[in-house]
Amino acid sequence: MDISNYLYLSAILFTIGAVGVVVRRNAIVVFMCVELMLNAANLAFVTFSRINGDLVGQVASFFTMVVAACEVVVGLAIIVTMYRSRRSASIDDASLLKR
Amino acid sequence: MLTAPQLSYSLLAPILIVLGGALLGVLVEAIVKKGSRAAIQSTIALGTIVLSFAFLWRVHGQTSRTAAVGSVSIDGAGIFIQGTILVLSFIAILFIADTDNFAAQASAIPGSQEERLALETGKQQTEIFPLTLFAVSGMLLFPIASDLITLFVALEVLSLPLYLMAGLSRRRRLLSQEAALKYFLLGAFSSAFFLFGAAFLYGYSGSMSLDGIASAIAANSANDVFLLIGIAFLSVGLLFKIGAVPFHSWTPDVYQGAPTPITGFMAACTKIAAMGATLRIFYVAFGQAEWQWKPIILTIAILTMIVGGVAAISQRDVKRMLAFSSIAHAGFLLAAVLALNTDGLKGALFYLATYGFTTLGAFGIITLVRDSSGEVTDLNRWVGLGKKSPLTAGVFTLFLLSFAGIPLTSGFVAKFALFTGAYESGNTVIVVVGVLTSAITAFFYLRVVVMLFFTDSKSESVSVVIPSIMTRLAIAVCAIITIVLGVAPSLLLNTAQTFATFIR
Amino acid sequence: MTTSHNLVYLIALPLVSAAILLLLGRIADKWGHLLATLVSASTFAIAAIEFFSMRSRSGAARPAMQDLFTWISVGSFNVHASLLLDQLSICFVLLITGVGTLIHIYSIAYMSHDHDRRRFFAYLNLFVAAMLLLVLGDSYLNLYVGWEGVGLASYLLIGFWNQKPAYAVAAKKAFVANRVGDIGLSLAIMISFAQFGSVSFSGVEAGVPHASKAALTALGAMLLLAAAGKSAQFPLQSWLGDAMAGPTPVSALIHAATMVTAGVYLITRSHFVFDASPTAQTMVLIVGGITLLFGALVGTAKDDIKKALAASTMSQIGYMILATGLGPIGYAFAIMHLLTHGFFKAGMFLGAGSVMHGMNDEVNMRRYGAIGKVMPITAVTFGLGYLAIIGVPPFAGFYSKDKIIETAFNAGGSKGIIVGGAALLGAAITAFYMTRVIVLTFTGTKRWDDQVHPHESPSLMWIPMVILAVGSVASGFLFNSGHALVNWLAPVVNAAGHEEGKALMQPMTVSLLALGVVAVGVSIAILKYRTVPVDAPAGNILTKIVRRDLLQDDFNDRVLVRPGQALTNFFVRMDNSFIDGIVRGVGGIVAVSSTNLRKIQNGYVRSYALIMVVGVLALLTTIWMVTL
Amino acid sequence: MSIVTVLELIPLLGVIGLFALPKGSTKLIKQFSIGVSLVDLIISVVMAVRFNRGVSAMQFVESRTWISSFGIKYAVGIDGIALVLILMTTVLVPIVLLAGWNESENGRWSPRVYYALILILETMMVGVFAATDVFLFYVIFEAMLIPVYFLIGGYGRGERAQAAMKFLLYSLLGGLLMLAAVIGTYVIATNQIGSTFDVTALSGLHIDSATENMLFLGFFIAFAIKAPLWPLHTWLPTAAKSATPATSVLLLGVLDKVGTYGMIRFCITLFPHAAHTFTPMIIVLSLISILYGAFLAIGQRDINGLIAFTSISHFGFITLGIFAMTSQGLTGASLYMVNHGFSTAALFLVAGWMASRRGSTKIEDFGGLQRVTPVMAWAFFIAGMSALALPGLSSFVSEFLVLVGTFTRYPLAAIIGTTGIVLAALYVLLTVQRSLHGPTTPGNESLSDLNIREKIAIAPVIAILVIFGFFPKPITDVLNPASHEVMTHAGYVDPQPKAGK
Repeated sequence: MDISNYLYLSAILFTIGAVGVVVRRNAIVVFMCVELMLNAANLAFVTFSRINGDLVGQVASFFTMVVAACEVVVGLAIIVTMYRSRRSASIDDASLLKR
Repeated sequence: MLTAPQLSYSLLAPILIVLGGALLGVLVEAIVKKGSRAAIQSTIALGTIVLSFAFLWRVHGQTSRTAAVGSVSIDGAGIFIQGTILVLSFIAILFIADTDNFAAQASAIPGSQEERLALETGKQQTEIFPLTLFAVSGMLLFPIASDLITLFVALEVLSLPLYLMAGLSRRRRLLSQEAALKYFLLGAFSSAFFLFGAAFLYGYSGSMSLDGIASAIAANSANDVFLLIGIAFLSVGLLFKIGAVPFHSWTPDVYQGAPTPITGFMAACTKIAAMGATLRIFYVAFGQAEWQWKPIILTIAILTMIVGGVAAISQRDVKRMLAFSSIAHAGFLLAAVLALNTDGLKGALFYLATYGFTTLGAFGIITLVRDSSGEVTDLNRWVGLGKKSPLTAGVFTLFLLSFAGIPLTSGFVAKFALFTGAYESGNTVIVVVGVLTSAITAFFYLRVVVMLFFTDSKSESVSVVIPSIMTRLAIAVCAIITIVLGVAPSLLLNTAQTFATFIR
Repeated sequence: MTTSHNLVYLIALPLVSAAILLLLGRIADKWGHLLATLVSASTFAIAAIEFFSMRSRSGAARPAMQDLFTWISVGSFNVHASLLLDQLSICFVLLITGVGTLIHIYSIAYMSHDHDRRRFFAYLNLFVAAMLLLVLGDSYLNLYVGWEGVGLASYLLIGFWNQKPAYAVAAKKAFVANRVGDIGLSLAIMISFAQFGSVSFSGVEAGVPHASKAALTALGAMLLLAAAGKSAQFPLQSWLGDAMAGPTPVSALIHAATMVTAGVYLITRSHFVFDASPTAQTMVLIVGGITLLFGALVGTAKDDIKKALAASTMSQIGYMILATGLGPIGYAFAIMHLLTHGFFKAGMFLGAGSVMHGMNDEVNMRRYGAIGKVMPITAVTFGLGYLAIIGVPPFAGFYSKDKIIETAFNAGGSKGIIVGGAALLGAAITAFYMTRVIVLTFTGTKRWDDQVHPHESPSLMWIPMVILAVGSVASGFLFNSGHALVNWLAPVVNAAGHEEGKALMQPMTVSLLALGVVAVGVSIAILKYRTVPVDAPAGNILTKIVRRDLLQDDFNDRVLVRPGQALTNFFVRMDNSFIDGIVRGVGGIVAVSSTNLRKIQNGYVRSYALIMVVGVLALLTTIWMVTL
Repeated sequence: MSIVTVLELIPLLGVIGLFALPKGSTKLIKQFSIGVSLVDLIISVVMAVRFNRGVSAMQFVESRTWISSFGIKYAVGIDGIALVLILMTTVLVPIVLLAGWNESENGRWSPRVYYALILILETMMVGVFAATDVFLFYVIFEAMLIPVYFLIGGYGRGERAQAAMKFLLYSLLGGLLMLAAVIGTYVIATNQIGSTFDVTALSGLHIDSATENMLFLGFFIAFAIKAPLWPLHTWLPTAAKSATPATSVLLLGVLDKVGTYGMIRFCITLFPHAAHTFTPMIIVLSLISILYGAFLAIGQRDINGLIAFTSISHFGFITLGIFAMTSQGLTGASLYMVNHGFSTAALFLVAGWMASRRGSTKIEDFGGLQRVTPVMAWAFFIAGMSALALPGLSSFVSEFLVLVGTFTRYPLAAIIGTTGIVLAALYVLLTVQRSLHGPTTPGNESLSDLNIREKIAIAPVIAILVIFGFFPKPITDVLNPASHEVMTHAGYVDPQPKAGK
């Protein structure tokens, strides 16, 4: 199988993630879409690692996972606080700051 | 036999010290009683910064070296930016030390019994200090990181604490939390772009290091499309952080919602760190591919200046106005990216430093203007402040004039230095657009001056609180530096010139 | 050329006196008029000394110079403040100081009831100083200073009673009309400098032979424009009638004897330009001819005694200008007429002032009548002036005016016949309207109200009138005896080589012809004004037009004033709505864009993310396009 | 230290002294400020006496490194043009302080601030004329706006905030365009001769013509806004209507001269070829300004607006003289700057007194003042005569020199410009007629005439107008070498008389 297909897959995943961020309302889902985008990047890293024939890309994906984990911690903290004060996880409700 | 990699700890010491200080802060938060935490935490934070700066000072002569197996480059520009960030963080912590601005217990639901109790007993949580230090450590790493992974990690290290800090305001907590959420979601979104871009650059060059990317571009060996996608996506992450149009939308909301000392910290330090990293990436890695990206950056720079300047005019909230102003300034700073020469870099370094002081000072002043329910950021209620508190209004005016680039303030010299670099490289267009948008920005700064001084105040009164000694000191330092660097810019400009180098 | 050290005092004395009177204010009220009169008299004394001293010299030594200081020196533009007293200027200096002094004396009495008499005398002194500077300056630029100075003095004096709005307007009108003429003088000086590198009379004269015809014609035309402004010549004549708003001594001195003749002086002084440019000379003739008829016609319909005299002045100056257009010999006759006119017209104005003084400032001649009986001295002096102006021998006007008519006829060809005819026709009309003035004022039946008690004026007033009357009687004869004046002026105006040539008419023929038309004019007037209605009859359309000064003000109003006002209003509106409007418009666009940008910032994270995505797409598209 | 620097420092020291004075001593503050400005005046007179007239080079030069990395220096020095403008400044400041004795008391802030602002302004006004470093000039050029901004906005009347804003924005816009040009010039210099802002060094650059034109325009537009040239003038009337008389005098009398001064010192000296290229356009704009300003002045109802528009007309003459590029034109224009400074000062001060007595600035509200307040009326009249350039007053000499200088090169322009003298007569005399003549307007019967302080303030101005009308030589002798230098550098010689002798 042509290795570039992995790249296409990565791009598709990234796009799905990006579209999800734009269309979904639930903060958790939006956040998951972001994670999807990160993983799309990971896939790209690994693919390129394969193409380039070294391990750097794979190492990078480990870093990404760690960082993504940290992001989850911070992100969930924020979302939960938000949910507790508003009883809603819809990001559209958080639109007091405008204009 | 395997040998441990040469990390050059002495060169990394400033970052490590700040990280250490942050960890110490976490410990303090865990062990020390609530009542006495604030004092200890602020002392630790300030001490850490001083210590870090001292170590930075020790290595400032040893430029043009890499550390951590080439993951970071210790060069003139990097050290200059690190130093600037440290000094500005010090001042920012002075503002943050006025813990009255922060939620006593961030986990408590706004308006709940729990919150009231925490406030009444004065049991203030002080996680803000270690968070600040974590962010600072990320900021110190970001501009000297010279491979894509380090860049990404540094970006996250500086961002994650900031997301939290944005949500810690004591008053108007819903807005603050909303700001945190927006900042977080959009920040994570942009990080994803950054990472995706990084992946493609890696794919293009087969290397993670900026140097490697530059070599690949010079050799022009591989698939061009990967490079372009890489540049574009990586730029999105960077441009998001510096607040360039069209990746700026978060700026006004977050600036407005975040606790004001944090807004100041963000506006000054984050912008410097992000700009430093941007400059490094574009100068070191993408320098050879300028024909591909210059038109885009030029367009973005012009858009940023215009949108920032124009949108600021109709703002009614002073923090939002300064947010748009910071967007406009991001546009000016992009001129240095376009310049791609030493003078442009020098200009940018000087600009970042002076802009940082002015910004911190301005947000510092905002923390002082209050009514019974806290800070007042509605510009209409600032009307006539010059009559009530001439000194406060006068100093604020000074900062505004510096933003506007009026001669004899640091902002003017900065703008001059920056545009000179851009002009030298033949980017006349950005200089002309830059000076024209300066006129637009001047309009809204002056509008505030008119409100402060030339309009009679209405009944709803705001008052200026007597600032704590630390806040007073911080504002005074900012004001003095704004004037001194306007009158005698050589003090810093010569340093900037000496340090205006990137190594590959 | 002789060097003199006294010329400066001619100007400095009255100037200092004026300054003292103005600066000291009310303190000087008691003695101000005496100081002013004394100063004026001493200038006359100096002038007399200078005159006799000049007569004692001969040939080229006659003119006297005094170089005071370098006034302006920039690049090659060098102008010295220096004074030149030659045969031409001494005539004027004597006239100005002489008549000036008489009028000072007259004014002491005439203005004795005025609260601001001191200020009046200050202005008079200021005028004398400026007028002397005008005729003594050795360059066009020095002349210009005096030229504007007399304009200023005239403005101040016309508007002396400026609490009356109409008088204030008249003063302004005079100044502005003069300014139009000043454009001419300014440009003439500029042309001189550009052409000859000099603005002094001698410098320009030296350069004339090398200059192009076009340049000389332009220079001449500009000088003529200047002269027309100052001397109330067509088409800038309209201010003179209104200028009668000033106190009567002012009308006598400034608007009859001296200032208004400055144009004649200017042209005579610049004879070398006109001699070298026949086109310019012809223009002078045309202007002079039109004005002499214009003034005379206007004079026939005026009921206001001063305005009638003003119209007459305009007409008489028309004669002088006409004469200057007739070439070398004409200059001398122009000056002769100017001098005799100075006597008789000043005398008549003073007479008119005397009548007004006795008639509670009534100026309408239809309300006079039979004043000769109650004011005999005034009537006699006025009458002598009358005889002089209509040209009855052997009175002064006969000599001067006949010479002009004669020279005009002898100008040659159709030109001679036209200008000669105009001059002759003018003489007839002059005789008509002056007779009308005499008849209406001094003879016939009394038409004034009973509460008015006309009386002869005090001696301070009638003595100057008598002296001027003597001048009206004798001056013409004196000037003409042995061609005294012509020979005196010959070195200045280069008239020496002028040949009598083949004359169209002999002097005797001209005199008889002139006397004939004068007789006709006088007779018509006497017949027509046997009875005088107190209110003017409606009259036919021609009468109405003449009464409206041949529509001069209507013309100016339609052609200049109203379009000017419309233009001003247009500009004011344009400045507000268009130019500033563009500025505001740009501001408005920015403001609207700003509001729209604010709306984009709608608070929804998702739309922010969308903006980012759109941005990324735009970025990719651009990159893609750039790489293509 | 150069005497010029001393001249700049004295008012600054005065400001420090001002804040050391005890509180509540308004009178002392006023006396002290006038004292400081008088000291400055005396020093400037000393400087004038020591000035060597025969020399066209800069004198009293001083040069210190300021911002080394850009080769920026604190460099000052004066030639004849700068000297007379500095003298005008130092003479006018004490006069306006004395004349506007009470102006500081109705402001938003204390009198102390007012006097501090004016003294700071004096420092800058001296500095801006003395600067021989383009960057230094630019810095002061822009920084000057701030004190004026606060003077208009804080102590003015009517719509003062808006007027101050309009003034500042206009000026900033021009200034920023100039900044771009300054940077451009600097970059070219860096490539050719190294980093420098020295005006003499910069004047030797070789710039390709397209760039030179752009740089010229950058400078020129800034100056054309400052010394308002049609159509960039609309800020001036607004500012003049709102500013206090003293501020107006300094604004129109001195600050706006920086524009015309800059045209000579920078536009023509640095970019002679571009100046040549744009001369026709500039001459047309000047002529429009002359006539347009005069027409607008005629149509004004507000006395300050009137003075502002007359100034626009006069600035047209100055620009015309400068770009005629003849000795007479240049010297005349420089002299015009000085004379306009004094005659505008007289007009604004007297108009200010009239307005403060009457409580209105509408011309129609005056009327018949000649009878009520003769001295004030006379002062206004003489100032008006100066505005219409009556011979015998100093403004005549300059106006005539400008016209004659223009005529030798551009006759048509001079002819059109000359028609302006009729319009000048109209706008002055109409105003005189409406405000001084006629019956006394009800409400004006009991207005008081000038008091002794006001007489002392206005007397020197009028004396200067008269004295230099008859003896302009001291000034022209100082200006001539400088004008000659400018012309020579720009490659012009005076046209020769057409009809040789």
